[in-house]
Amino acid sequence: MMVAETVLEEQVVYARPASLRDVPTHYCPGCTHGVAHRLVAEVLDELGIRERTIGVSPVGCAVFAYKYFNTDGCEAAHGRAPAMATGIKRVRPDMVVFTYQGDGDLAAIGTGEIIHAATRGELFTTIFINNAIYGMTGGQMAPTTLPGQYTSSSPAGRDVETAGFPIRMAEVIAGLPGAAYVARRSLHNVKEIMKAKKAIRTAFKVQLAGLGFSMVELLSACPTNWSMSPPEAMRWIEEAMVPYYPLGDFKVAEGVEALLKER
Amino acid sequence: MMVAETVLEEQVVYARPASLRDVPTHYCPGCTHGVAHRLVAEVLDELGIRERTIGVSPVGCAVFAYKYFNTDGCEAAHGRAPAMATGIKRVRPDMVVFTYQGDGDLAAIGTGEIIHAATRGELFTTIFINNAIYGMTGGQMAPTTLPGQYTSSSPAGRDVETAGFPIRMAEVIAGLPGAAYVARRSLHNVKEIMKAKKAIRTAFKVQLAGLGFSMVELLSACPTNWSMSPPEAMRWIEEAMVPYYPLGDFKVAEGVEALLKER
Amino acid sequence: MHEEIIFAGFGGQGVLFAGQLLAYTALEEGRHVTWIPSYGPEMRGGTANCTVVVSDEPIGSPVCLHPSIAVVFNNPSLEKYEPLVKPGGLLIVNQSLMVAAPQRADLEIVLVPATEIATEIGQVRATNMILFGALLARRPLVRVETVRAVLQDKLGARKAHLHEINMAALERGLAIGRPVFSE
Amino acid sequence: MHEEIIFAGFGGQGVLFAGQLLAYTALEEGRHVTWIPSYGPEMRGGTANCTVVVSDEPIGSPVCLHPSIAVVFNNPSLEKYEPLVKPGGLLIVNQSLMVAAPQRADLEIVLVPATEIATEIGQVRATNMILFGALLARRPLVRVETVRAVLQDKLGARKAHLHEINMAALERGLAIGRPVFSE
Amino acid sequence: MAVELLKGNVALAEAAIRAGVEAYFGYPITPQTELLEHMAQRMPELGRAFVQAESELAAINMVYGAACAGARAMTSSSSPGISLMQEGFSYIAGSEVPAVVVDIMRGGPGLGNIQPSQADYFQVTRSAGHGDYHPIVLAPASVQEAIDLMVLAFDLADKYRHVVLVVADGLIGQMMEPAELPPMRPLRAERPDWALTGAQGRAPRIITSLELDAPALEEVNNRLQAKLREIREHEQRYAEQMVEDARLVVVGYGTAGRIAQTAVRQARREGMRVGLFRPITLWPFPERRLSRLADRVDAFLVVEMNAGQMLDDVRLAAGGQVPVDFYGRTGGMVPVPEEIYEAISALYRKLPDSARWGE
Amino acid sequence: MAVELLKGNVALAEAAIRAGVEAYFGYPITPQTELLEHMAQRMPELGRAFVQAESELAAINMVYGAACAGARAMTSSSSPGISLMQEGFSYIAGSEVPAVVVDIMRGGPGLGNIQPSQADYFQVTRSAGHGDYHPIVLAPASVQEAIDLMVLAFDLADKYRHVVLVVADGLIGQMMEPAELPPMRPLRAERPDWALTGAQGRAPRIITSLELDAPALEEVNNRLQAKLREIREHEQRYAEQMVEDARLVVVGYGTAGRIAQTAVRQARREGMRVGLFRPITLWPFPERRLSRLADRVDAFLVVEMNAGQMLDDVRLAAGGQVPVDFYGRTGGMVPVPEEIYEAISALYRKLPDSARWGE
Amino acid sequence: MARGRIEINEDNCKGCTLCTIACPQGVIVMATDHPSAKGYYPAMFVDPEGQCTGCALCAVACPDVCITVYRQVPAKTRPQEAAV
Amino acid sequence: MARGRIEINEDNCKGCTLCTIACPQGVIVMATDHPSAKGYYPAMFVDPEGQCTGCALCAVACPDVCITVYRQVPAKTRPQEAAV
Ligand SMILES: Cc1ncc(C[n+]2csc(CCOP(=O)(O)OP(=O)(O)O)c2C)c(N)n1
Ligand SMILES: Cc1ncc(C[n+]2csc(CCOP(=O)(O)OP(=O)(O)O)c2C)c(N)n1
Ligand code: SF4
Ligand code: SF4
Ligand code: SF4
Ligand code: SF4
Repeated sequence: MMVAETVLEEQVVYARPASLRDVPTHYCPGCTHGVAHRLVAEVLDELGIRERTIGVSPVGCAVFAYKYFNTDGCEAAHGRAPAMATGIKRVRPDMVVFTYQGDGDLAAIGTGEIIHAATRGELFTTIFINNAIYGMTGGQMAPTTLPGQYTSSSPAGRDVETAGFPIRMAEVIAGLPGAAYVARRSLHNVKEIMKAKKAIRTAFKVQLAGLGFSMVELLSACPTNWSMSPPEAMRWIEEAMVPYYPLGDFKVAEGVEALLKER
Repeated sequence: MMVAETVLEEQVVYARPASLRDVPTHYCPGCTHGVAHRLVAEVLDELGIRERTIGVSPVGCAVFAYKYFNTDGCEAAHGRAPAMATGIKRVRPDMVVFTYQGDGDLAAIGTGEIIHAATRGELFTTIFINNAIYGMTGGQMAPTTLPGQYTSSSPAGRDVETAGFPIRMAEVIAGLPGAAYVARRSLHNVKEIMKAKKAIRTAFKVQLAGLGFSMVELLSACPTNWSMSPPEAMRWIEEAMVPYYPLGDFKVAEGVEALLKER
Repeated sequence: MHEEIIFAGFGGQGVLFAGQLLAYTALEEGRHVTWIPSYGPEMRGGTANCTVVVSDEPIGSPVCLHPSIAVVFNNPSLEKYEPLVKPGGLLIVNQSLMVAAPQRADLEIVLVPATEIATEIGQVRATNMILFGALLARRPLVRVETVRAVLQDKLGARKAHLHEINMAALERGLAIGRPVFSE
Repeated sequence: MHEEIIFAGFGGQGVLFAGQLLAYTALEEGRHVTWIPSYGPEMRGGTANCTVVVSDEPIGSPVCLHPSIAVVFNNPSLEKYEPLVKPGGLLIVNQSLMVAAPQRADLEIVLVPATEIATEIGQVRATNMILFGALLARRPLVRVETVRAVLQDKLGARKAHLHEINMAALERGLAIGRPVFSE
Repeated sequence: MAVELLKGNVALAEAAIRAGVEAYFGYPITPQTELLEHMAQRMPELGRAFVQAESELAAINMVYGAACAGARAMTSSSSPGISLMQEGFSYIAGSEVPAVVVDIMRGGPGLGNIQPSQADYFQVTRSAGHGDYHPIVLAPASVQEAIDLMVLAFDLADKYRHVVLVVADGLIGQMMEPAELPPMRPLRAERPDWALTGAQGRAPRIITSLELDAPALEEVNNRLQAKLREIREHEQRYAEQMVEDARLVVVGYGTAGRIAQTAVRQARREGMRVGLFRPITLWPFPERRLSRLADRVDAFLVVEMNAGQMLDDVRLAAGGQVPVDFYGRTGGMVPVPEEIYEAISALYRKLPDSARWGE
Repeated sequence: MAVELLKGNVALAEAAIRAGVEAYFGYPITPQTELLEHMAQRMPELGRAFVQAESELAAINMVYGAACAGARAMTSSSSPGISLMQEGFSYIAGSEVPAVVVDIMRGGPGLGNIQPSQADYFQVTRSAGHGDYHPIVLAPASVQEAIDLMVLAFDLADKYRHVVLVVADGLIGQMMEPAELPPMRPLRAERPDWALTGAQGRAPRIITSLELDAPALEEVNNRLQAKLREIREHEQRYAEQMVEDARLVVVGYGTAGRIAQTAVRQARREGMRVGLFRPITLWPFPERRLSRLADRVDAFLVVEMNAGQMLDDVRLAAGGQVPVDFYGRTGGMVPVPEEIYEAISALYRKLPDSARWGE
Repeated sequence: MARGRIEINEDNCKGCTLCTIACPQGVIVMATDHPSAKGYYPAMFVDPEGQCTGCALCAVACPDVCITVYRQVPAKTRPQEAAV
Repeated sequence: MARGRIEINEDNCKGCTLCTIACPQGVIVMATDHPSAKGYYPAMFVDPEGQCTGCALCAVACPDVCITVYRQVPAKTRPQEAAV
């Protein structure tokens, strides 16, 4: 024997979070819905709230989110997840409630519901997937589709003269008094994914602390409907989406600051 | 004959505008819906557009606006006036189209429609009557009802814990890229009424110039449902509403500046 | 007994309350009763009226085309309801706001200067009680004593001070309504 | 003639196009025809299939439980459709992605190493044409000449360069499909 | 509890409270607003949930959410608002969660007016929204019955995990009538075993109306249809008067049925053998009893405050055996007993000389 | 024009364009999305209005607006989206403006799935939304018929100033079939004389569905009912095959009717005297012809892709004269000819030995 | 200062009193005796001393457009529009 | 530097390639021969030289949670949580 030798042991440093069921998803290759799911699940695990969480799935590609999260869950009508979540949370304030919604769901048909849930300061959390397109129905223009972007319902590129400019929901919601925490993050690379997770954690903590409505908008890839490979899609988020949809915290209400500093 | 004597002649200096029909309205005593109507009518007269204007009435106390304006008009479903106006304007871009909506109509059930009409930059004008209450249905809480305000559906005063804080629509709409001109004015005294008229005129000019969506929010009295005399109601606007709903221009897009300077 | 009574006037004249008072009292006396307001979006400044049916039998229709009694608080209501009252029915008119006297010969008609009297006794809002009194004088649908008790109950502690003046108004109406004086 | 043909495989394998090509060609030859895809929210990475009915008569149902012909592009489709083909029907299998050989004795079965051949001729996307060729070899539903013309038309000027390689693939399929070689 | 003079809308609200409603979500609309207003007052007092929603769409989806969480939840509205809830009803029915909805119908179509009407019959009984189902629909004809049916509505909703509508019109909503409220029930202590309560120590529960696979969705539908058959079997309710020897039976529900009663009594006084059949459940329609009556009466007269909707159900129940005549008023017009009496006697005069089953 | 292989959804869109639609407003939903997408491409090319609305609610109200301005306007959707349009339909009907709506039905209730279904029958035929009216409802069974009925829809809408729905299902929407498009019509040059065009040199025009006064609203309803009677009189459409000597007539519309045709032919081959009756207008239901058939057939078999909705209409038309049997699939299941054939032969075996009117 | 005068349409007036507040000259008062046909006590122009300047502020304030305003202007001069 | 290793669930892998980009060591490559049962060409861990550090970046990037990461840590030491 010579110098002291460290005995090494193999340990799992990354595995599927308990809040995510061990089933394959129906998402397309490279679709970052999967990343968003995982981040939410990790946060539920870390906050130890899986067993008192109720998730509300949208109508959109994430329609089966309830099958993937290892929590109680239900399926809202298109755009109405915030209303459904309101109903749940009002009768079960002890539960943790979240909606998971796409941009057609939240920013088009469900505009009224999300705005009024935020205005009332409903104590649930919304994970908002902005992929600049209607994924599930096959790639039509969303309210978030970028100017000039080709989609199956803007075949000549989004014409801002007739279809208007894309809407920045995080900023709109941040302007409402009932919103306590509103952030935008992106899922296009590992660094941003980690930041996104932190924001999601903050959002759930805001709910747990009863501070008000919380929402994290996540820029997300839809390689299929963007007709891109997954790596191209990630680059497009970075180069085309982020400039229009700046990342950051748009509302940090009183009391949230302290949560942001934790960990 | 002594010094030169000016021969005086009596002339009408104020009379009902031609764009307002000569019929009594159904509004309550002191209700400033009447003032708002008159201002719109005066602007239509002054811009000479009465004969190419189509008005869209809301569901609310102003439901009969189409009977009062001396223009073509129609009646929208509750909250859907912006969608109806979109339909009209898209097929008749040569017409001047306006919606006239209350705060239940525009800021509650019709949130999605107004936000997306503004987002698309629809070329019509919205006159938004914020009277902090649902008038027609007998005085329930509106999204704009002030904190603590007593209404028939907030009998203990609006509780911001459960009902949230009132929404400031002018600010929300101003944040949308398609909105070219967004202002808030009040109708509580003669001076403010005159300013309101100027804003309404600007809004219609913005439409005529094709610059984008335009909206004027008007703080308006509902003496009946506020259980106040008309003069008390005017004071309440000044003392309670204006502090929460600041008056001013919230969006003056490129090209609108010049219109503001005219006359 | 089965009477269909319409109370009609301006909003703010206590029209609906007069009808409710009758309904509450009739219920107290064990009658079948329904009360129904006309309702419209124009609740203020517009017309207000209600129909009360008092009967010894379960009530089928709570509305009717031809009431057996009409109590009209103002001139538009007079114009509207005079033609509708059943032949042989009763018409109580607030004479103070009447423009032209009612014409029908097949009705029992009582003219009551109610607004004047109410102003005189210092409570213009008691117009309704005066007219109600006149009605009871002609058709003793309920007993005055029951009205007194019910009114006390409905006014509650907070408005107890209004009880006497209202009963006084009722008495004035009763006095005027009594056939000997007005026919 | 009345045939119900199912084309089935992964999304991206040209399954739907193969069916459309048959449909367009049959129409060109004056047949009655319907083409209908299975459609689902999972259009990518999921399964894709379509049913083509070619007939001398007006077509009632464009769908069927038991097709007379199935062209399966991958193993899951083989597993799904082998049991469904009508007795005496035809089953064309992409042998390259097959896991276990089909078992039914009452079917005419053609195994075509389509993906391999396609890779070999340098156009993996022409797998569908090879399988289509094998189908035509066994069931001359349409004439190859008409396919050639229709394909040219559908590819248009922009994709004209793909015409020859696709036709070459079709020929390979025809060759393999010819009974003498595979039975 | 004592008999009080109660307004229909208020009685409905208070009855719901006593039946144990935990959450009310609603949006103002005449002529049901007093219901919402009563809830606005009482629910917070009792520490229960009241939310004035931003729209009827939001309201029904809040109800849906609260119901998924196992709470007794309800909303109320009037015709145009009910139209906006159709998608929500369909989701609730497809998910099999209990929900209670009050519809105080008004004149239509479109904005129409706020006067009493029964023109929502089709939209509530046929399948409120898309998909194959019928809500349970209860139609009171008096304030007392409104109270009783409101309580029943919650029980049926829970029992069948289904949407139950209580439909009335502005007349019943606005009318005051003597009635007795039930005692206050304690709130349900336990959540039902299908409810979302957080997956503590158990497998997650899911509530959804989505089933992409057609055979699986057909299974769902088969289950739903079986449930509907069961409801049809067990829950047909009606009231009838003087039908035993009647040659002519007037069929009317809610307000129309109530007003018809006056006319029927009058006809009896005139010696006509007329009876009244008043469906209390509009779905399931009390077809069994009505078919039996069809075996022996000479005619039906359907009276509705619409252009003839329940008429179809009466014709279906009568099965072509007897003539079915119709008298209706629309646009918020409430028929008066006199005109129904006229319709009765006109039809009665046309009946064959001898009664169907002999005198 | 030549026969082309056309996808149902695309054919509907292009047919509408050729019929002169000036404005399309819609929201994506499977299985009708190709219709919207075709419009997104073509309408701007032609300088016509295309707006992807923020919701189905907005879409139908945009149609309402454009229609008020005198334009031929339309939207399209699928079942849940159609539920959301109910209030809008009611306003349009109440205001008497023309509008055309395509419903490519899918499996329900709730979110259900996107497979072919006919479960919207009730919600479209009975009164789409509150109030007393029926939209005109057209149901094509092939791509060619979809084209033809799309053109007819605009003409009927204009003629009657009424809502017209073209209803099909995902199968017809997604299927490609040979069909011929009509020539392009020029856009209407003049606005109709009731349209909102700015009150230039004339009194203002108003389009509204509001009528607070009940007698006046009843007048509106009477006018509407008279119009509906006229439509019922003149617009009943159907197709039939081999009914002349039929003892059993299968009744099915759209896809179900088309598939039934294969089964009926099979039954004929087996020597059964079976015919097919395919309603083309679902409202007005072709009751006149069906009642006449009821006089001489021994039974009807209704086939639907739902749990039995048109069934009511067939029973009403049959008037209790003949048994009406039902075969249905739900949840997006499309019946195959074999199973309909089974249902036919099972019922046929049960027919009385001799035909109703002798052999 | 130019002299003025107003006419009030008593049938349309709802007695809200806003014109009386808006009038700088205090020449509008509310009727107290007989209500109008609609039951309101209308505003009345009472200007025995001719104090009305025709400033039109009352008209601007009136929600029911009941007030027509007249002003004495030099003949042949086009009247200015009201400063509204 | 600690040595690591990953396992890829090939059945769930959809071949998106994002892990190959995320991996700083370049030890993940895409299969090119036989597709998976779902028709995808999955990622494979190919690390003959033991370069994997167990940094877990691949796992963070993977949208399909296919990757389990193992790291050699001193025995008896509690493993650190991944820096996620
Ligand atoms: C009422 C209604 N309208 C439309 C649809 C069809 N639909 C399903 S998903 C979807 C939009 C999906 O887009 P998004 O919300 O952006 O989510 P993504 O699929 O992109 O994740 C739509 C319009 C529906 N199911 N219900
Ligand atoms: C779909 C629908 N919901 C509700 C109503 C009832 N309703 C009529 S007016 C009104 C709100 C009026 O309030 P607001 O828009 O603030 O206008 P105001 O009357 O105060 O001028 C409501 C809820 C309706 N007619 N339609
Ligand atoms: S369509 Fe787009 S959003 Fe939907 S699963 Fe595929 S990549 Fe993801
Ligand atoms: S209720 Fe209010 S808003 Fe409506 S007319 Fe009266 S005062 Fe005006
Ligand atoms: S402001 Fe107009 S409505 Fe009010 S009191 Fe004066 S004149 Fe009458
Ligand atoms: S990131 Fe995941 S799904 Fe994508 S290739 Fe790697 S292991 Fe497969």
